[in-house]
Amino acid sequence: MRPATSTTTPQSVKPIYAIKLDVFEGPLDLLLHLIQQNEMAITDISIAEVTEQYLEYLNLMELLDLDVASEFLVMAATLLHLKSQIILPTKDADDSYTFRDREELVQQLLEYKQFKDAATTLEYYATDHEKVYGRSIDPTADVEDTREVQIKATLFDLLSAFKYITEQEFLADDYYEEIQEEPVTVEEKMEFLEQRLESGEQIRFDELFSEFASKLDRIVTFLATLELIRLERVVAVQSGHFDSIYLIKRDP
Amino acid sequence: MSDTQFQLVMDVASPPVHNPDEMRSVLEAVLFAASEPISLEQFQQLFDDASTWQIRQQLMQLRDEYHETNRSFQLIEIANGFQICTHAEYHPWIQKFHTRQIRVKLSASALEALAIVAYKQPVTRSEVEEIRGVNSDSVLNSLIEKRMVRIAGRKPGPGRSLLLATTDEFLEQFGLKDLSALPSLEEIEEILNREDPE
Amino acid sequence: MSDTQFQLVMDVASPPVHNPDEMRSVLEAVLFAASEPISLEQFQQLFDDASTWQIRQQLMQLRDEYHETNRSFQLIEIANGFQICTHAEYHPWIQKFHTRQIRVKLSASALEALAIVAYKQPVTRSEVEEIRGVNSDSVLNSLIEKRMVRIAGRKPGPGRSLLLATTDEFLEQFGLKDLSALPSLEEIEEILNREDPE
Repeated sequence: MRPATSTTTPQSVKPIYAIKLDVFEGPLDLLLHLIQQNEMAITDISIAEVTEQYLEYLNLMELLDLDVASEFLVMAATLLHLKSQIILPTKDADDSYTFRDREELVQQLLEYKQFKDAATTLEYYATDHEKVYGRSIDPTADVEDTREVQIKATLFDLLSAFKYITEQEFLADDYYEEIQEEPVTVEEKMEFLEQRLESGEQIRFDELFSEFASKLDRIVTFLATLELIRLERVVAVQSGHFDSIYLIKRDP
Repeated sequence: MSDTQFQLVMDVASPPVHNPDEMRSVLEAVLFAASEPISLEQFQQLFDDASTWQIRQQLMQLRDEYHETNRSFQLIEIANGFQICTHAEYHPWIQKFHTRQIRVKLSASALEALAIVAYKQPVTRSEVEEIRGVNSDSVLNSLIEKRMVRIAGRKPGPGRSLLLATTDEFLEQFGLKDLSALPSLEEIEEILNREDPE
Repeated sequence: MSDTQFQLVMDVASPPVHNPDEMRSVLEAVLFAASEPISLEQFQQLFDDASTWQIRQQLMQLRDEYHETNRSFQLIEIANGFQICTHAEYHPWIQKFHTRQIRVKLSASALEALAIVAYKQPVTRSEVEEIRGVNSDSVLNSLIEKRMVRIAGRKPGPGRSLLLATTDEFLEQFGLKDLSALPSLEEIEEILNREDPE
């Protein structure tokens, strides 16, 4: 976090605020922190006191040029409205329909606190479980090496593949508008790739598409790679999700 | 290990198993050679005609044997399966020896969103957002990417929003046998009071 | 995890070991969690004042215990170190288990073709080929073989090409209730275009 450079920081803002600022997950988290700091019960909040401190925080966040999420501002409006209701008893019922009333805010805080506590508990569980060790063996050891891309495919993989295709289509469309590039055929590219792989070199898939290559070159390279894989002259290997994909020459 | 994985049935010959002792030895060898939890159904595919009940019985005996012979490891139920793990007390020594498998690291906001999904599943994005009081899309996407949360269908009715639920990897990460092993809200209070005496 | 590293971090405090039984338990836990053989000298660094002779003595007792209790695994000396391994007789079972575990292996190109079939079904081979820009026959055949894709009739009109669609196994594999549960293009954007919250 950037240090406060402004000299106009209000005296009422204690330095501890600055340390705590970036850890608030949202307006409810901040509100909960203020309630606990003031040793209030959630069901018995002093709206006036909490609202004042809440606004001080927002003020500080702005002074520090922190990105204040819109949810924080909505909560500020809610608090100010609740405060005004206490000072000026409601005269116009229609006016308040967009705002939560106090009871609703209390319920939301109680529910949020429940899950925040559950999250803390889950963390304890993870920490406990981190102390036990399973067998750390290589699951492929001693089992037949199939040398195929072993993807435990999930819906997420499928979606990624689909998005990739739609982007490729888009790329191809772009290309047809500027055909003045020197032609490289898929066959030539295949030969070039095979030569590189001949030496036993592994090529990282994304490295094939260097940013200096032309769009045409990238498309041709992509098609050549797919063709080599289809013809089973090259195999693409990935050891796990999101790992890099490597191209390896298949044994004849 | 996920039950939704579709498995190819291969004709690999293996010797027949004649009695419970043999079955127990085979179960032990397979458990020992695995680095992930194994479900009863997965074990069942090893034997021609064994019930999951029979398999569980042998696993329970294995567990007792480890206990009685004071082994440093134990058989635990986790993520809808079984796994052999060391006892937690040996953590300081093992830690000296090897850098462990990298576990999924979750930020505080990810943990919060994950807790909501775990307890409210199946749940929509907007329900999570409502409880947290802050937009949770990016944190939920990151949980999906880390395989802690999965898309579990659609909510019936207008909008047909996607429903989110937790994965077996989630259970594994937090050392839970199954979803019913999640602590109840009363237990959470007890746990927090114990860990954080004020 | 083949890349387990032996990283001796000497400043991590571990409780002192007071007697041979404790030492043996620690040795067992460390052996259990390791994926590579461990030498006597490496073990020695775990304890403040143990001779390699004392350590070897405890390892030999461990070896005997495994033997006496008919464990499916054994302690062996290999590559100037010690390691716990399963007995060779269980190899067929372990092999069978792992072979059974081979999941439907979908290559990146298979996933691409499958995504097209899923979203555009019923679809012909040539339509898939057109979108992917490469001949997709073999990848589609392999998807049919893996029962992810089925032949769903013929297209009316000249040619009467075969129409392809997804199967129930496809839905099962991807945890979808039915085809309407497939995320829409907008939802895909939403799920994949995340900004990393960390």
